[in-house]
Amino acid sequence: MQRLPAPRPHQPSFLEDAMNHASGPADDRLTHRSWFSRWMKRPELGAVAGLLLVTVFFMLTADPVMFSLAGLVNFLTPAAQLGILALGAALLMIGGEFDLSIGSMIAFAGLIFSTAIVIFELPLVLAVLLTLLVVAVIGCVNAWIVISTGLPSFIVTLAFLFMLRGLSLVGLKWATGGSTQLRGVTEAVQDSSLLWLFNGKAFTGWFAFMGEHGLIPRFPNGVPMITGIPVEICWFVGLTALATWVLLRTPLGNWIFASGGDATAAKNSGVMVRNVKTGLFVFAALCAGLVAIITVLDSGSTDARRGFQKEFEAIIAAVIGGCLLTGGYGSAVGAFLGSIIFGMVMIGLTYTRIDQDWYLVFLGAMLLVAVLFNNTIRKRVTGER
Amino acid sequence: MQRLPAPRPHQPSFLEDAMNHASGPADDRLTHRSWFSRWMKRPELGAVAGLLLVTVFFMLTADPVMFSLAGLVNFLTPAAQLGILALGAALLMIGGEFDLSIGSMIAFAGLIFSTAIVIFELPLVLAVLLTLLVVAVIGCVNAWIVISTGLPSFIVTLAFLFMLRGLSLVGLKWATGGSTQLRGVTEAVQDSSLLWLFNGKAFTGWFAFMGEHGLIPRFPNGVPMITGIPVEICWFVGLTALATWVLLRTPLGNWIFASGGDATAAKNSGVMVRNVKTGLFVFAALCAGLVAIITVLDSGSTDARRGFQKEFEAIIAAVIGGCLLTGGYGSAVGAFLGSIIFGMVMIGLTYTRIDQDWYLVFLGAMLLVAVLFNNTIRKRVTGER
Amino acid sequence: MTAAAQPQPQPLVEMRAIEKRFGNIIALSGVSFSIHAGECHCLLGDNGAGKSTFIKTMSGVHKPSGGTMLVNGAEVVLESPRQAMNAGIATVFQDLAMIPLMSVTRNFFMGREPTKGWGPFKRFDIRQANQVTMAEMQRMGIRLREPEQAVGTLSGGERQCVAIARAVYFGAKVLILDEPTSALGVRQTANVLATIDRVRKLDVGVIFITHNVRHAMAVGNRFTVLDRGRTLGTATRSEITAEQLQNLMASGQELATLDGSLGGTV
Amino acid sequence: MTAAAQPQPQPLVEMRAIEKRFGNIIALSGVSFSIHAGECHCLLGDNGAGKSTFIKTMSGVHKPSGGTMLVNGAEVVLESPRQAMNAGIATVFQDLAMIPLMSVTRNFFMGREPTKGWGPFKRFDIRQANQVTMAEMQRMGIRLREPEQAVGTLSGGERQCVAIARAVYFGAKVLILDEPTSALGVRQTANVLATIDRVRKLDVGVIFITHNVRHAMAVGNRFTVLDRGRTLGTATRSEITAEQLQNLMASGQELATLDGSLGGTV
Amino acid sequence: QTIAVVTHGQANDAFWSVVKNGVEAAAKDAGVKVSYRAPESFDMVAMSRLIDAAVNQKPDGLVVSLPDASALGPAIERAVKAGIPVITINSGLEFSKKLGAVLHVGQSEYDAGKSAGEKLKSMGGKNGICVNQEVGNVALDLRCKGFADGFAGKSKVLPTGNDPAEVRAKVKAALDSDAGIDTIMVLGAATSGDPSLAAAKDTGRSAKLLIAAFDLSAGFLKAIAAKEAAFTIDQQQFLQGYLPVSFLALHAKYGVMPAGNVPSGPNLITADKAAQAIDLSAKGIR
Ligand SMILES: Nc1ncnc2c1ncn2[C@@H]1O[C@H](COP(=O)(O)OP(=O)(O)OP(=O)(O)O)[C@@H](O)[C@H]1O
Ligand SMILES: Nc1ncnc2c1ncn2[C@@H]1O[C@H](COP(=O)(O)OP(=O)(O)OP(=O)(O)O)[C@@H](O)[C@H]1O
Ligand SMILES: [Mg+2]
Ligand SMILES: [Mg+2]
Repeated sequence: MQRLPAPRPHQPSFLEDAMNHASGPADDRLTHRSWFSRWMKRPELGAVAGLLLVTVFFMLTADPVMFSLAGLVNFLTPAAQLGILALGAALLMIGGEFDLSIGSMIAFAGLIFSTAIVIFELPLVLAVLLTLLVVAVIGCVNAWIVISTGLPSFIVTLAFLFMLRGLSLVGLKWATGGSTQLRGVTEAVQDSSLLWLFNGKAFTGWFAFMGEHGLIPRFPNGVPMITGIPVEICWFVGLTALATWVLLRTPLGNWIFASGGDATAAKNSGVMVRNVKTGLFVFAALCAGLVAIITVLDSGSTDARRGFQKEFEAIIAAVIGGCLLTGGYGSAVGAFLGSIIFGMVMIGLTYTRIDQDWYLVFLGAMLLVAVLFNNTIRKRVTGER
Repeated sequence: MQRLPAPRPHQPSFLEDAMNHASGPADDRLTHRSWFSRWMKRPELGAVAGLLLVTVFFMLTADPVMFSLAGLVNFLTPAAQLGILALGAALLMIGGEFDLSIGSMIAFAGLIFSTAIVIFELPLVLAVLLTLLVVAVIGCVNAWIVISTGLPSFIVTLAFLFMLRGLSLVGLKWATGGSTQLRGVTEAVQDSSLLWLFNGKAFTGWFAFMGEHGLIPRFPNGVPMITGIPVEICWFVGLTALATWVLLRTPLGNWIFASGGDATAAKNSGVMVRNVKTGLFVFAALCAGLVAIITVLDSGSTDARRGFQKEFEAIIAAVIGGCLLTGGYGSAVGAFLGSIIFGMVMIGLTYTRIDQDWYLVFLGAMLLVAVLFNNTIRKRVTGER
Repeated sequence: MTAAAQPQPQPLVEMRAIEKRFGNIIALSGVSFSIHAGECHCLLGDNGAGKSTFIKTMSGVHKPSGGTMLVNGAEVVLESPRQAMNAGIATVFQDLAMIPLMSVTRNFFMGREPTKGWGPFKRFDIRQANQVTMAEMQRMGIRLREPEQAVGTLSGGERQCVAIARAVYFGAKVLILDEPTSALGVRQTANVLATIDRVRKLDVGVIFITHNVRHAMAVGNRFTVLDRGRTLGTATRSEITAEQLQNLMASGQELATLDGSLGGTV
Repeated sequence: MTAAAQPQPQPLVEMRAIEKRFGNIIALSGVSFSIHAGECHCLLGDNGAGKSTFIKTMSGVHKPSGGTMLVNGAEVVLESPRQAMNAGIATVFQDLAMIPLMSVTRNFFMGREPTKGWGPFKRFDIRQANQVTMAEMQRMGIRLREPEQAVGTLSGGERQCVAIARAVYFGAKVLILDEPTSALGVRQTANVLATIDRVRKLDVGVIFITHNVRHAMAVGNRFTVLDRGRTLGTATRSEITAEQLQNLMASGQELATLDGSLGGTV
Repeated sequence: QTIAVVTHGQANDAFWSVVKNGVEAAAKDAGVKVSYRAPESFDMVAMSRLIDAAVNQKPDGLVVSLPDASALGPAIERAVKAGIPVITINSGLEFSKKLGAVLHVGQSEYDAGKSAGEKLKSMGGKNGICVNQEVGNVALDLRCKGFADGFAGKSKVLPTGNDPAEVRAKVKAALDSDAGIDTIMVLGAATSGDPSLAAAKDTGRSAKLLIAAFDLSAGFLKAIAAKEAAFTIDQQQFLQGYLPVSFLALHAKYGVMPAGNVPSGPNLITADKAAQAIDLSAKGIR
């Protein structure tokens, strides 16, 4: 057994030593850390490994057209619609709450939007504003109930899941006189000036140019396979950038993390948890409203099943992207990547020879493998345990 | 400002006082507390208020036949099937994990059970054992992945949700040669000796006796309206009692609460968190297996959609009954009451004159009101804030 | 001990007959207390006496079940800790109020982030925040490895230092410290006591909760002892000795037999 | 101080050159340590020195990245805290390892519930557990209102007492206490120190982590000082004075200027 | 050659699995490759993306179901523009031509519902319920609407789920609370047919109740044979899978194509025809 004599003031050798260390420029209590492992520590970048794996899988098994420009746009479009929702869900989850009603809210917002346009013949801008206003109010109500009663948001928003879905049905029947499908939106809005914001494709000029110069693949009869980038992809990318910026670079972001990490501690430190959470509920609702507007304009119709189970898929995408269900941890980029993984797996099967009966088995296995893979890689790289 | 002189040893008046208090029999730091408020603090009894409210609502609005013996049995049967699942889900939630795969597991277990009986012509007992064995293994796999990777159980069991659902479809098509429904179970098992455990009604003798003595309402043609208590209700009650006993009166129960409350703290205190969680996953899976067996025997068939979204309903029932999504808090009786509330609301509307289009609106509103009501009552009674 | 500030007529904060019940549990049954500018008022008492509950009513965490609170002579009802902060009351809670998953810097500035830029481009100035955090922690005697380390991975004492440094850094009229030195090392404790002394000289009122009589005697001007939810009384430094204080803190009950070897004060 | 036990040739537990890294953070870089029956070995050091990390490797919470552990001379690798318990090592962690939502009794007996009945009817004997809990807490100087109160609603010191009482109650060959007195009142502290003394006399080896030199000197037989993940050395009680120890604990860096008024020891 | 099939029905739906079986049988018989795709819930937005994905692979023919012409229109038009022959199946007869499809194989859900309603009315039904296991699924809603219009008497929709216990309890509740109900229209024989029959028995009124269903299931067919149920509406969805694939295969090989739409139903199955369908139904062909 090691037993040193008690050190005395005139034996300061190791004390000196310690102090020298303490004042040295690099901390001796850190091993070297590569920028790579530093990066992999970020919640969002865990999902990168999963995305790579899924991409490689489809590269090997799917029709190569999947990764042509047209194929990319094809699977990125649903991924973007899901992704916009997932962003709202992810921010809310980071803030420590759930919103299960966003799926039904798509149907409800779709109802409001289409009736505004088709039945009340409002101009597009007014219809959009009205829709967003309505969903924002619903978001506020959700938030208010959750915050003022202290009930789990799971159960409160679940009630709204049912109620909004039911109201969409009732409303649709009322608006159409008995059907559950309302059509005719496309015709009603076709010459609105702001339509390009929510419908169609962006950068069409550019794509036309590329098409002319043979940079875009064509169908056998010569028609170019894509004519532009669907506007939802632009929204998706823009909102991801915005959410990332807010989370990482603004005080509000700090408050969101704090509210989700420990609401009591955050409140005791002076964070206005109520306002933050209300804002997040409204943001999630607005995302749902935006998706509703985009899909209604895209399909020209709405029905009572729109957005069915989308809340679930949005949460899945956020979790794949590294958000914790318990709150306080996650990222917008993670939700972005998670949505792409999910969208790719969902549409990718079409490009393979796998039988549709195996779709769900395949979806589940892909999810599991992707998540396990990114988890393993991250641990390997960061040395975490 | 009050300023007392510093107390000295010869001025022990208030010290004495304090000590006298300390040795008094009743603690002066407690106000009087009625047994009622004491009871209302129990997580399960919160749901009682919700149940009462829902009952009163239907008493007032629904056809009185709803609360006849036959009506009770009618809505308690689906409630019991849901409830058995909810018990598994509730225990698992108290232990800090989710199992989203239990709904799909019903379909998968149904497939195993029916093929065992119809295709392989195994006797009932063997088929039951085989089914339970298979689901238990799946539960173990779930648990093993969750525990050894540290991934959230939400995402792992979600993968199994998809995979098991997909496998059920593939398996059914294989077993039937192309159909999604496998029939003929009833015919194959009709003279098994243990059938009464999983099918039909219990206490038939007793009900026959009551029927003879006119204690049971009859149909116009003289047949008594019910002939026994469906066996799933007996299982439901029995399992609730068992789960309650385990949770509140055994060391295992303590470990379950501890594992869910804070897995690290529990582990550091010597609780075998791994084993507890594995056991809970297996229990939840076994509950799903039991429900599968009961429903297959009840309907005589299984199909690829069995148990669709039941995992969700089970979690809802558990949460209505006071389980926390974050783990460590909840009760079996709560899940019991939650299932009954859910079952009652689900079936009850049919007994009222309310337009069925409003079904979902009503379901959501009832859930919300029930939960809000029990929350308010509990706070009022216990003085909590 | 320098400058045992003479209490001025108008206390910064005054609490009158504060009561607090949790359900059927009575935590405070009428506690009165005041704090003046430039003094360090020690709040002492046995475990479970109600000290933390009391300062939590003062910092807006709990709403008292009874009693009134006066800030600068005006009656106020605090609705949230943020209101208390705006009224100039900064608190280091016993449980520290930190988010384990967040980095040291983000915890340090939680709720009061420094920004740069303007309008919609106003953003959290992380670089400056990191520098301030490292510097302030160094002042407390803690050399952080990196300001991005999650608070959950800090040692108990390091974490406590973050909480104290945070409260002190933002300045306040009243600084409440609930057992700030409990997990601290020798050097860090000395730093905290020195800090108390320093801010007191800047006319801040400090409320200092501790179980260590020596720490209390080192910096306290007045001493209030709580026992089982009630005050046993308030004394100034000149009126009381360490032994008397120790006796009061133990509610006069017998101390275990090791007493002698501990030299009277624990 | 009675019976400063002579170390026997075979230590109960010996740790050799323990290293521990968390990702790229080095928490321990080669710490050796031993504990004998009947002694109280104090583990001292600055905040963040690695004391808690070290005792966590000893109690099976962390697996060391390097080094070996010997129990009664045989090399062991602990896979879980439960294994450490079975090997006779009981620990009071700095974060107490309690479940806030559970009652005091349930926390007290967590993992080691007393049962009555037999076979499938064996059940948790709650009545007896409640009695034991109330009695043991009373012994620590805490009078609980009721054993069903949730631990999360206890005061900091009350909670700490539950953790200590629990570790002591179940008996062990080695008792590890990580800053057990940090949140305790005067009376409770005296009780804990007396308890350490008592169990030591029962041939239990006690590892006592503290920042209070006076507490360490009051009960310690040997003192090991950690600094930045390394040992500065081990000394017996007779080899060292309180001042020297204090200097070592502060890693020899300068103390703030209040020193004088604190009478040398904090 | 490859032929792509995109429908709106889930793979595990009893009805659509028969369609898929038809598709596969035709592919085997005609010696072509097929890919069958469907979204996992009634989701028009996802379905139009699946059509896009199929079209991207430049198949020799495309078969789509058409429950929402405005949502799927652009995707189908894109296929037509790319020169891919399109056949629509199941619902959407009225929009098929407009979108440029060569022909339609199927039955209008509304018409089928209407003829069922008329038949039940002629059998003496006055007060009916329409058991809908997936409210909001436009195809099912149309069946109910058609039923209501054809039935002309008192009728209401009873929303249920897929769970047999729930369907049974709800149907029983509906029967118990309204003694006047004499007709039950079940939208899916496989999911809610048997539970509805069981519920009718539970109430002790089965003799007086008219029970009819859409689609086939072995259990329900047995009940028809035993006269416990009135009839079921068969739209012979096997044909909706088989015919378009063979048409398109022939078209790709020889350039031939029938000139008009093929109505695959409605086909009323009553007691006399039930027995023969039972075995085929259990195998997923009818
Ligand atoms: N939320 C609560 N619910 C119920 N009882 C509570 C709650 N908070 C505190 N108490 C009780 O109030 C009493 C006072 O607690 P408090 O935390 O104020 O003590 P304290 O003086 O700070 O003790 P310590 O020195 O140990 O920190 C304790 O007995 C505790 O059990
Ligand atoms: N899980 C972890 N991940 C990363 N770093 C850690 C982790 N646990 C501890 N550390 C680091 O290891 C160092 C030692 O921590 P430890 O808790 O052992 O200190 P301590 O000596 O107990 O300090 P205190 O007296 O303040 O409790 C600290 O600097 C801490 O930041
Ligand atoms: Mg306290
Ligand atoms: Mg420590």
